Amino acid sequence: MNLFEYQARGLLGRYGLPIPPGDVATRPEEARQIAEGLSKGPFVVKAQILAGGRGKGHFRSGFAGGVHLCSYPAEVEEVARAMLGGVLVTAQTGPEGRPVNKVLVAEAPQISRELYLAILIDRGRRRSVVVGSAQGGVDIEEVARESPGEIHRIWVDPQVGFWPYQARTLAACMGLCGSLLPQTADLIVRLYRFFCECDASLAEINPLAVIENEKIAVIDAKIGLDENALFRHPEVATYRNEVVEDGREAEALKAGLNYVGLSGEIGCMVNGAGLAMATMDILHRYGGEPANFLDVGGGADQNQVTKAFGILMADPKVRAIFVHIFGGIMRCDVIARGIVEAVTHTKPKVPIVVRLQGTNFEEGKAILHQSGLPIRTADDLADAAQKAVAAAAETR
Amino acid sequence: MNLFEYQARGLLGRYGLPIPPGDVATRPEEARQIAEGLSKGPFVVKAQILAGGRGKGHFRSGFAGGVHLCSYPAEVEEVARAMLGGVLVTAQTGPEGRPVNKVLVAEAPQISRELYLAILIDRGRRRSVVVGSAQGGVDIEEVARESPGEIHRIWVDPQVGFWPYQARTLAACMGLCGSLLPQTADLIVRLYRFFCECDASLAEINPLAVIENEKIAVIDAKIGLDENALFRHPEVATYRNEVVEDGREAEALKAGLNYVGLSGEIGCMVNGAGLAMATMDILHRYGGEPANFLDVGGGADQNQVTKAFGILMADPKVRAIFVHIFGGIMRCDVIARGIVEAVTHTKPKVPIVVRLQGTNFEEGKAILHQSGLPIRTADDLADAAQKAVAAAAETR
Amino acid sequence: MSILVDDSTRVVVQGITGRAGSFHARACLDYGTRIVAGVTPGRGGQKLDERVPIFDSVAEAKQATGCNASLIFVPASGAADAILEAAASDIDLIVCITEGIPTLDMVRVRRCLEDKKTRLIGPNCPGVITPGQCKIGIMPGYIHQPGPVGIVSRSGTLTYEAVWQLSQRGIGQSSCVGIGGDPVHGLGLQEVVEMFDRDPATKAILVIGEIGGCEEQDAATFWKTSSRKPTAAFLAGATAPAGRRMGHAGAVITGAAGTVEAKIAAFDKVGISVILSPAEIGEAISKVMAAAVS
Amino acid sequence: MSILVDDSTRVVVQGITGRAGSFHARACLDYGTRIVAGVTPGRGGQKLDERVPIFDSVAEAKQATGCNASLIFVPASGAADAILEAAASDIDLIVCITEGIPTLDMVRVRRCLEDKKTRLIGPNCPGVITPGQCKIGIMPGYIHQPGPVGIVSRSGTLTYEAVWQLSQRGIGQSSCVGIGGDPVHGLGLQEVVEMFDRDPATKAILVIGEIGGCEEQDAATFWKTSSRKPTAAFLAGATAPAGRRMGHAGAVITGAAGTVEAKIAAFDKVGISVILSPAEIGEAISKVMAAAVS
Repeated sequence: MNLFEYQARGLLGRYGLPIPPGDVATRPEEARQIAEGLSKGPFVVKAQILAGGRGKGHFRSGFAGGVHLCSYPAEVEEVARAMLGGVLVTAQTGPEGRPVNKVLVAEAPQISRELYLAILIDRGRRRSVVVGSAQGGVDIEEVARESPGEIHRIWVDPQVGFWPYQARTLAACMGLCGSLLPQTADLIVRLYRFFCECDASLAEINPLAVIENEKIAVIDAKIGLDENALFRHPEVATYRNEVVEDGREAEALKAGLNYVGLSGEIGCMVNGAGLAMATMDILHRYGGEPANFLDVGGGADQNQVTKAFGILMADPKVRAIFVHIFGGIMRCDVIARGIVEAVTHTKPKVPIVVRLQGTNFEEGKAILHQSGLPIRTADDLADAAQKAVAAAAETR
Repeated sequence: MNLFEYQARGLLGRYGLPIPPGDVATRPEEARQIAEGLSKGPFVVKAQILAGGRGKGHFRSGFAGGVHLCSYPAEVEEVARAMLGGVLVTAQTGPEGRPVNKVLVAEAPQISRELYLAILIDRGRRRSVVVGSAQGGVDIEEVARESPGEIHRIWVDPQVGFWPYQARTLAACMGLCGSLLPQTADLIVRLYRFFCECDASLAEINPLAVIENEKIAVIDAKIGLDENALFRHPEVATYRNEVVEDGREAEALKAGLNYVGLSGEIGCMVNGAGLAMATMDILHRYGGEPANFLDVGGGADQNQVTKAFGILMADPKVRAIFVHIFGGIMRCDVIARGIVEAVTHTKPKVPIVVRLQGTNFEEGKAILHQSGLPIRTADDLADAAQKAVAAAAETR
Repeated sequence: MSILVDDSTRVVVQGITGRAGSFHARACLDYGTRIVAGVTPGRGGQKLDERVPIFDSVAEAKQATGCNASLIFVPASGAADAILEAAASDIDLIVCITEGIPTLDMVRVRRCLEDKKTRLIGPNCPGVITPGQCKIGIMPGYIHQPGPVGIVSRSGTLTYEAVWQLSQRGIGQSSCVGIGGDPVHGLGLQEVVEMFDRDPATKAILVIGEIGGCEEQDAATFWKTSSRKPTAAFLAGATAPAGRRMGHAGAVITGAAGTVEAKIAAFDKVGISVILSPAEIGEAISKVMAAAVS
Repeated sequence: MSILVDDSTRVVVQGITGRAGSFHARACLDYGTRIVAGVTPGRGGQKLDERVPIFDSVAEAKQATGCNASLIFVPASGAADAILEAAASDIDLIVCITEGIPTLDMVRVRRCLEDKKTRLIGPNCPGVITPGQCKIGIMPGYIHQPGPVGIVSRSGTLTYEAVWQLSQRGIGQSSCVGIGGDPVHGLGLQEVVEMFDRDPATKAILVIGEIGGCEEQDAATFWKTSSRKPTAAFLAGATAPAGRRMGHAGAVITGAAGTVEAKIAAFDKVGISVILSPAEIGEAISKVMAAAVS
């Protein structure tokens, strides 16, 4: 679960990381008030979306940039007005962009140096790794490619923990000395404590900056939390409701389904993430484009199948529905009954292609055929995918 | 730092350990009100002192027992009145007893089984150890001596931590099964978390009891906290002010001196704990009895020496003062000047014996002699101790 | 012959009284697996279906039944503890089905297992099966048949599809191992491939990978330096969108290794044929086996 | 000859810019100790008294100066970290003077050191001295003189008293080690006794113990099974009341093993003469040495 910048600031602030003062606004007047309450300008106004590249992005309205520097509170209000309610398109959002419902208003200190700091899980080494670089505020992937020596890593043995001396070593590698060295080491230790205590999957500070009077400060932070660990963090689990930008995803979340909206026209419903990806892959091979990724999981019941249908059909892009179930624990006859019920109730206007395989698949197919509903079935995967692509083409 | 039972209950309650409801009272009426607020009797009233053996103790007033079972709130008030303001003498308090300023009033559930549980540091193995026994509510040292097989221990590797399965293993060794097994394991896990997070040195629950409806509950708890770690626990550091029962110890604490009041007549002031103990030992050899243990530490200054003098002289038992300093970091001339100043200002009515040895001891002795004050000096330790014992005898 | 499990494997089911635990314990028993014990703390002394004795702990279960493998259905919040409990009793093989275990729990678990000989499969996996002998997991047993192909997979239902395609063509499996989809898990692709390589009953290997991580590349490194059996691979997620990842930190550690393209390139380098359509898995295995024979 | 330190020992002082750190670094330098570096994070590049270079980390200090011992004056809240920093740089000997380190910090530190060859003395100790060669600690150097007696002690000023009594009688010391009074610390009585036993320059051993713990008993166990040098022991706290904390956290009586009586009994069993008065330490050592010669 990725957090908005303003949420990340709130969490890191609790751990005592130095962050320029500011707050989040949902109305332009509020943005101005926040700026008026800050001790000094200039101010920065940042559109709150869950995607990077905001600075170089543009709004559908034509307004350029999701990050603006302002000298006066009145200017803050003006910029906030241009952003709020708009849709921001960046290199990472895709052409559909993301709606901007909140802006962050904060003090914009004078920056003399930009650094990079992150903590994440290294899957290969099976432990967390603290990453630092003197090259911050830029595309860190490029730094990693072009000058790998500029990226410094400390892997943390979970049994030993991360000690301040390691933080000082990293800070020194990041080119810090004098009073900035212990300051930054303290910041890294706090970030690591946050990472562990909150079960983060990613904590990235870019840039980490040296500002006026040789102080270190968090200028932008990207935080991902481990969804599997939310059960032990009720205080951050509430962020969940705020971070879902896509309405369909919110619906799916409520139904306990794993859904990611995409831009194609074939609505997919599959059990298992690997099979769901393979299904998308094969649709592609035959010239189709999935409208979504939807994994109903290994133990989905009739009720979830019905809800999944509802979500697929509510998507105006969808021109055909492809149900692909390999029955293991999940019996195909149960799935077939769920499909029949869902189709009977919701009377979809697009063709439906179903492939059932595995446990009780014969019985499942029989139920579909006996229902008399306009459901197309297929036995093998290639056949099913071709039928789904053809069905979507029909209704175009 | 040992905590009162009511403080221990408060801390353990924060960690979710099951504790019969109750509260602490400083007035008899308050005790009654607490009992009235509890859902059911019988009630237990327990004198709050920092020593064991309360049940079998007696008050100076003649009232017997520091722990009483009561059936009605009125009885609770009566018992609390007999205890509050009294002095409770138990096998562990010494004949002088301890003042009772607070009583705990709590529900007294029906107990069907008494168990023992503790966590402490095993110095020899250099790790914490979780100890459990089916034999609770009794002198656990006796159990350890008589039937060592009844004491079960799990040493915790600090790098691996303490896991619930280990708690279940211990609970099973304590003879628990059925729903009591996971309940008790959960309690042990919480106690361990408390132990680590609060830097405890001892967490002892005796008895841990099986009460009505097969529930597990903490009936009495003794908690010691690591004084060295209080700096990182500001919330419990405030308990410190409440736990000092002895006025002289409170004074010493304020002055940053390590003081323990004893019952003899020779006031001692020594630098270093080992030397202080050796000084007490040698006084004993020559028939003297120390009035206290007072370690002024390795880096005490003139000011602390003056304060230490003040504390020694405020003790009416003291019939002679013995200053014993081995100058290492601490220079004997500085100490001598501190002594001269203190004696000049406070004009003690008891003889003073001083042994200075180590750094600048010649100069220190010269300062004492030149002061013209009635200070007796000695060169070697035996001579000094004999002089101190003799001095105390003079004034008897 | 097979890897990891066979008809002598004696299994304890941790969390046997839960809904999933009892359901799958019965399914494994029906398949012929020797489920010799169950564990649910506080339920010691009871029995499942009057045939499988239940204990309060793995230690007691092992002492009483000599179990040497564990199948875990304990809920996510207690699963790491359950794994360590089994490891503390020196159970040889732990198969953890539980999904949703926090990643940092698994980081600690893996670190603890470094000092042990216990092998872990999963979590969040379908388990392991040696057709006709022993099924420790949640896969539908009937789609499998004994034979020469060793399957190792990061996926669940996609593996069933692959097994189905093989069995339809009359190609049986030596063992099938679903290693699980979580970022930090037990046995890796490479380790299972090495086991198949050493197993005389395995004549060909099918690898089912997916986007993310770099286990496929690790396996490729192994092939580079060792003689090997006929192998085919399918990699899911070629068309998955690059994800909603926000930071760049992941790429700093693994670079582009997580993409299907990078994985295909690594396999190409060592001459492993990558199957392009998930519908052609059975056919591809037939081909590599036929090529090896000729 | 000596144990632990000699005139080739190269010392870095961690926390050299603090009040105690700079004071004692100078005192050690004056004694002749080779203080080759200091460490204070953020003060790298400066010098102490224009002679001792200061670094940001132990790693840098070691690389630049080849230091092989560390003397720590870092405040209690950061002392565990300082010890681990020195250990991570594979410093051979760490002497930690800091008092007031939380016990659970030391539990973690000792666990980490198990995997290392680094030796720790302290914390909350006076340090170690080899008279005439090297002083790494806060003891007054001038009271010592080179000679045949190895001293190991759990106490501070009481050790100075013992040294004083020896030097007054013209009996010098091979090395003196104050192991510190905290419940969990580095080298134990027994380990230092073993070192003295192996050191050819040490002809007799003086042990200064106190109430609490069971290190004296451990040392007694060693003597039981090994040949040994003339040894005398003094044990402080015979008259300390039970169960009251007497300053050293280690001096809490934790059971029968902690009492002076129990320790005396253990020493008696292996024939070690226990000195009954702290005024007779010098005399007692003279006697055991004379007895050994005759």
